[in-house]
Amino acid sequence: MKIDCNVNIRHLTRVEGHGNINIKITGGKLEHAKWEVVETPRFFEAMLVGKRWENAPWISGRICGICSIGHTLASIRAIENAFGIIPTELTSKLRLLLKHMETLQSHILHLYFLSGPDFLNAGSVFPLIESHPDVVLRAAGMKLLANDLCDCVGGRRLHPTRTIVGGFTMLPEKAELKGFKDRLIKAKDDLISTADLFQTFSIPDFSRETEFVSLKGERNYPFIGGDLVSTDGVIKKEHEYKLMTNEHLVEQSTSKWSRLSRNSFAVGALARINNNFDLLHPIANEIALSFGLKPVNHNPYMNNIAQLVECVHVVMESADLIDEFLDTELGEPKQKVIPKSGTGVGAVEVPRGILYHCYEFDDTGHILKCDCVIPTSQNHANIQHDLEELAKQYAEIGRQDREIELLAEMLVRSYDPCISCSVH
Amino acid sequence: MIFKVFDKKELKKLFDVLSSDNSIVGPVEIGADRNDQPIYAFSLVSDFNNIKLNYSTTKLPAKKFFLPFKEDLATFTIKEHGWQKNVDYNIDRPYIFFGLHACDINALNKLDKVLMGSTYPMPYYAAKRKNMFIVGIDCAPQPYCFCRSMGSDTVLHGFDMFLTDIGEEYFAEILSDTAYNFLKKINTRDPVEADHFLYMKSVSEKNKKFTAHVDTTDLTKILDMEFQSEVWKHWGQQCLACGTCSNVCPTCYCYGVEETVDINLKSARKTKSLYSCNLIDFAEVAGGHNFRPEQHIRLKYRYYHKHRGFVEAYEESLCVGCGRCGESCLAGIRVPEVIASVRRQED
Amino acid sequence: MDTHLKFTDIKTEGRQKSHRRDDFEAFEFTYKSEITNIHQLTEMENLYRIQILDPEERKRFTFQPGQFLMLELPGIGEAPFSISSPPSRHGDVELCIRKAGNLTNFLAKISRGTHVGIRGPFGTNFPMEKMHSQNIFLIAGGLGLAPLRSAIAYAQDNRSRFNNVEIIYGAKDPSQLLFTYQYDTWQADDINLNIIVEKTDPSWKGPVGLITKILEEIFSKKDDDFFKNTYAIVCGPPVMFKFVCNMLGQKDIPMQKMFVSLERRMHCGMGKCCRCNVGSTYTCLKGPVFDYWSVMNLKEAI
Amino acid sequence: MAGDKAAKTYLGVPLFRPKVAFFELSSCEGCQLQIVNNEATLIDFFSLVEVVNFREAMTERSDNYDIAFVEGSITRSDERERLKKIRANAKILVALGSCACFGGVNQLKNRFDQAWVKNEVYGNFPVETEAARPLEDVVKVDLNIFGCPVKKEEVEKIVINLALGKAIVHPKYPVCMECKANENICLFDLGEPCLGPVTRGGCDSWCPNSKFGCWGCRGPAEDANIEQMKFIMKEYGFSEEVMLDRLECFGGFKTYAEEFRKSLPTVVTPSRKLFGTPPLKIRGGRGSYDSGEKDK
Ligand SMILES: Cc1cc2nc3c(=O)[nH]c(=O)nc-3n(C[C@H](O)[C@H](O)[C@H](O)COP(=O)(O)OP(=O)(O)OC[C@H]3O[C@@H](n4cnc5c(N)ncnc54)[C@H](O)[C@@H]3O)c2cc1C
Ligand code: SF4
Ligand code: SF4
Ligand code: SF4
Repeated sequence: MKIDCNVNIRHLTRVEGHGNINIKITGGKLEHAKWEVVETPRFFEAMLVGKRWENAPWISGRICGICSIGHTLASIRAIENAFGIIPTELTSKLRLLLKHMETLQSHILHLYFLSGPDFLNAGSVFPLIESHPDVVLRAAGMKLLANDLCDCVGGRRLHPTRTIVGGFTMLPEKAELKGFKDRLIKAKDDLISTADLFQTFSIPDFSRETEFVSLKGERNYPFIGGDLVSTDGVIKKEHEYKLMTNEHLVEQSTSKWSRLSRNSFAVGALARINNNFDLLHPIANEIALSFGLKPVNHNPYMNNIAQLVECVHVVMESADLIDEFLDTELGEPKQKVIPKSGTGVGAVEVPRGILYHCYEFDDTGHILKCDCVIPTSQNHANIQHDLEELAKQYAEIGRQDREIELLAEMLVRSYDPCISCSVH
Repeated sequence: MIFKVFDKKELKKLFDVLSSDNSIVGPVEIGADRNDQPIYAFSLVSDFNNIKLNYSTTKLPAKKFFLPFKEDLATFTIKEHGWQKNVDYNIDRPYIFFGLHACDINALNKLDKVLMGSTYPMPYYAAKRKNMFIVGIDCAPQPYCFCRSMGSDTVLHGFDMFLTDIGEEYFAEILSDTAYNFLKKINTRDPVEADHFLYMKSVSEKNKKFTAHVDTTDLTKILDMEFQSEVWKHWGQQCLACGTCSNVCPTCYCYGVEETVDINLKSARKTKSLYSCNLIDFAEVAGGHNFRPEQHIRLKYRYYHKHRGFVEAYEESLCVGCGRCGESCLAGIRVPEVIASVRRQED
Repeated sequence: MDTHLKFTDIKTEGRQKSHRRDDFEAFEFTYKSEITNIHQLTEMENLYRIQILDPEERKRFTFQPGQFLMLELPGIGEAPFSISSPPSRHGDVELCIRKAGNLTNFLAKISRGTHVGIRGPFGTNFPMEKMHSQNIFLIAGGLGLAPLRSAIAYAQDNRSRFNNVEIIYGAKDPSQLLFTYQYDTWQADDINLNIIVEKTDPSWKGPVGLITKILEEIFSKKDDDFFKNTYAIVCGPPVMFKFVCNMLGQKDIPMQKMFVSLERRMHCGMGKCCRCNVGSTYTCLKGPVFDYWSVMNLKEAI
Repeated sequence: MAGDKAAKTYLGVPLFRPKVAFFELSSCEGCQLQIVNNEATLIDFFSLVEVVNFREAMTERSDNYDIAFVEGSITRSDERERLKKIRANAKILVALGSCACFGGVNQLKNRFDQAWVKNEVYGNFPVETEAARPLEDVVKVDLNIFGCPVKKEEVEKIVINLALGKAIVHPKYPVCMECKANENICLFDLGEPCLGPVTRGGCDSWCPNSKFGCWGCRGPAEDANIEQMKFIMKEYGFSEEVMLDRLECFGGFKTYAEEFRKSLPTVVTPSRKLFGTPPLKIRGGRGSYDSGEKDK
């Protein structure tokens, strides 16, 4: 059957930021499929020019409300790299714990509130409050745990107040952290129930070969700093990030696009798992396999599952981190910062993929040049190509408008794009 | 008054006796300031070694234990038609205050006058006040202390036991039979003349160390005379209207009450929060009229209340001279300087 | 000996029956009451009739003209209001309330039968007994008529004990006049009623101008002896009573024989919160009714 | 949220259950997120209001609403138009968060010439942008909710008050008041700068509670004593630039910050080595970059 199809979505809902989807199929032939980013740019890279180093983490955290912790940490790492500061082990562990909780809260938000309703045939989480109260409560419970732990370690759940260059303004109370252990154990059970729920969903069967880029773990599953790696075998150092991202501008988007070995690549949970599968916590690993997720998986919808797997991983690792913290003799929470001239890069895996901050400083610690590369902008090109392929495949087998529209929406949501961030 | 003397080593024993069954509040070190001077606070303690009895002054007074910054006066259960008011004075146990200075005990005595004495005694305060046992301790005057000018360098009542360091031993004044009974648990002896001498020597040495003074002669009159004085404008211009002085003051008790409905609409509460007369809307009434629209008028009012109004009502000032407000005021507005300027004393 | 300190319990149940000023339990004790009627007086003001529910408590609740009570609606607010009804009617009071903020606006929306809490009565009163066998001027501006109404009722009930009773009442415009329906009954009890409005409208037949204008007229009709035996109560905005009291002063009425009612912010009504302090005098304890001499001695009172 | 629940009452008075919509202009969407971050009270919260438009959380949309919560500042002409439409539909327009109230961090780019800003980030690529502005520069705002991010407790209280018809009043006093009640050690004692003495309270001294000095995200307290604040900063040894950074960070102190920036000397630092720059003057603090070199 030859179909005509016209999908025109302005300001896609249940994603962070503003993006449009346009698909036109005439007589079973794809005319165009377009992913447009229409978010207004905010020019953080210009804002920071001329400011002292101290401003950077505080201001650039405002690039995104969902991954403000990731931005703050990337910014801090870039500055510390520029100034030659090596964080103490305690600082690194606490930062990782904080990072994990952001990952958990963001993934849960995405799985249950943003992409979840698609699988449950609902327009939003609100009707689910009545139809699936247990599901909503479970999600709320896990989100609350993640948020509370962020408050405890970072000062608050978004735009953290305790994370500074050189360490933390103050450390959490041991007794308080200890209280979170039980909640983490419970969250593990909740995640297993979540996995059971997702087993009942039908994940669209669609694949398109692409390249996946992420940090490369050495001994641990990577989140903060390290080498950069791709499934096509590229390996680069952190400070060579530009060679990994190759940002360029395209007409249909206010966000920049990226490419590496092919004309696009993907970052995010699926990319991380594709590159670091063996470093996952055994329980996370097991869950991945139960969904048939193993490297290299090219189904973008599987990013949802990858996020679920990561939730398990971060929850398990957080419990260990708390144990280690409890056994540590606490010293000074922060080191002294002495600014010097130079350039520093900080790469951090945020929920949606790899994030880079890079600053150039003069000798008094004033920012001369600032560059931030956001995961979603690295994904835009890949989303575009996926969308084209999806439309083409489904046009051929003669799916209807509404069906294609829904699959297209779900595709974009699978990437969990954070658009306002990508257009910072 | 009954006196006892005991060896300093016995103090830990006394602490242990007291703490075995009771909650103890005492001065502890909570950090160091930018000049590496320790910062002290009153806090719950269970280990004698954490108590710093030679502390200077805590940043905040012990006020939070008997006049909390925020406290529910009542909660309401809202029913379909009507409501039920539930009152709780928010006390659960007695507290032992271990190591209060004379000024802080005097502050309690002054609060007693307003909050317990006159008409309508306030049960929220009274209940906590009646459930405290106070072990006072002598202190070393700090550069900002002007308690001697305010007559608060010694304290005559309002505590259970007061300790003065006389070298190897403590000289204890005992005011309550509870204190007397507690002291039976440790080794004490009756003082002899030599102890009296040591006590008086320690007092006179302490007196020599005061450096800050406030001249209170005829102060009530002078404040009245100088009501329109330009010096208030000078201080008012510096004041940040931040309320810090009231919050760190051991005798400031002004408050505001707010009623709020909980988000489930099934309950509501009436909450009291300590306020400050230096805050811009302290004397604002419905419709927006403000009886003290300018900062210098509000600042003046604070001095007026403490050094004139309270004297008129109780024949003593509402300031104990602990110097906390001046030390915490970022604008550096200090009582001795303000009063001196009102008196036109230049130095 | 037991080393455990004995816990001194202060009963936390609000006192159920009695109500004494030196009793801990009096502090947060509210009389549970019902709004039995609401009467709209003007666009901005309503008259609320409030009855204490418990008959015993109702009997025991007595007050004097000039005193106020604290009216509480849970979660909405609590505020002071002068009692506007005759003191002979104990725990069944009337409050004339102007819409001014959270509590008062919400009150305007509730219906008969709603339960409210009242505490009090608080504050000083107009010393009506001292005024016996004298002339009295009852001078009100705007909402000031609310507390005065209680004094008027007292004068009605004890008419034989006063000589000349003169009400002088000024309002912004005729539509803002309060208690219009009662003017006849006042006059019937041989109380002179003089009303003046600042802005007139077609319905208005009386004098137009500030309250001082009508005062001058009245003063000119009285001989000097009259003022020797006269008390005055002045309620209204501070500017008004400043002018009025000065005029009365010129007629040699001693300051101790003029009474004014001050309004301040109040959060407790019991001399604790400090919000109502004038200088450092608690308006809620030493006031709201002060003689004019005391007011003159209070810094920043007017 | 769909479904007309029976109208709620409080003490017999029927409550207003407003239809609310959430919109965002240029922002991080963190303030909206704060509202969803209400896990514990979310269900109660959403029973007080009827959400008809919340792009970040739901697919359904409607233009029939009483209250519009608008997050973000205006940086493009289409945003201006959108905002005007929202204004026309809404009975109450609420500026949610510091971006909407003051321009937020976005207005930091207003320090520069907008052409330079575009070039710095996008080179020759055409993008549209204008100086970041708060909502009230374009439409009438009925209510401001300050903060970057907004405090969820405060938003909740505001919504309860809207439903009850109670007035919404912000604290007029500065952050110090709450900071002291939270028993914090003053950051100045610890040798850290803080804008708490001049910043509007209501955040429960969020940042100082974490030993992190206030940056003034809620704008000035009523009658804030900025002159004295400058003096204090100096006395405690902080450069004017430290004060300026905080004053201009969120846009709440715009007028003071602009004055202050003008009063500071212009300092020339060595031009950049790695990247070329157009002619650019940054007044105040550090850094006026002369363009000259383009050795990229
Ligand atoms: C002794 C006395 C007698 C009064 N008698 C009357 C009367 O008979 N009729 C009448 O309509 N009004 C009277 N008022 C004024 C009345 O108390 C205020 O209009 C009322 O407090 C407004 O409350 P609200 O919650 O509606 O206003 P809001 O402005 O929302 O009040 C907020 C809070 O501020 C306090 N507050 C604000 N304004 C005042 C004020 N002027 N006085 C005291 N507290 C204030 C209240 O405690 C309240 O909790 C009297 C005030 C006093 C002091
Ligand atoms: S006197 Fe000092 S502490 Fe008190 S309000 Fe003014 S600035 Fe704040
Ligand atoms: S830390 Fe900041 S907010 Fe707190 S008291 Fe000090 S100056 Fe004020
Ligand atoms: S302390 Fe200051 S910067 Fe922090 S939330 Fe409060 S107002 Fe904003």
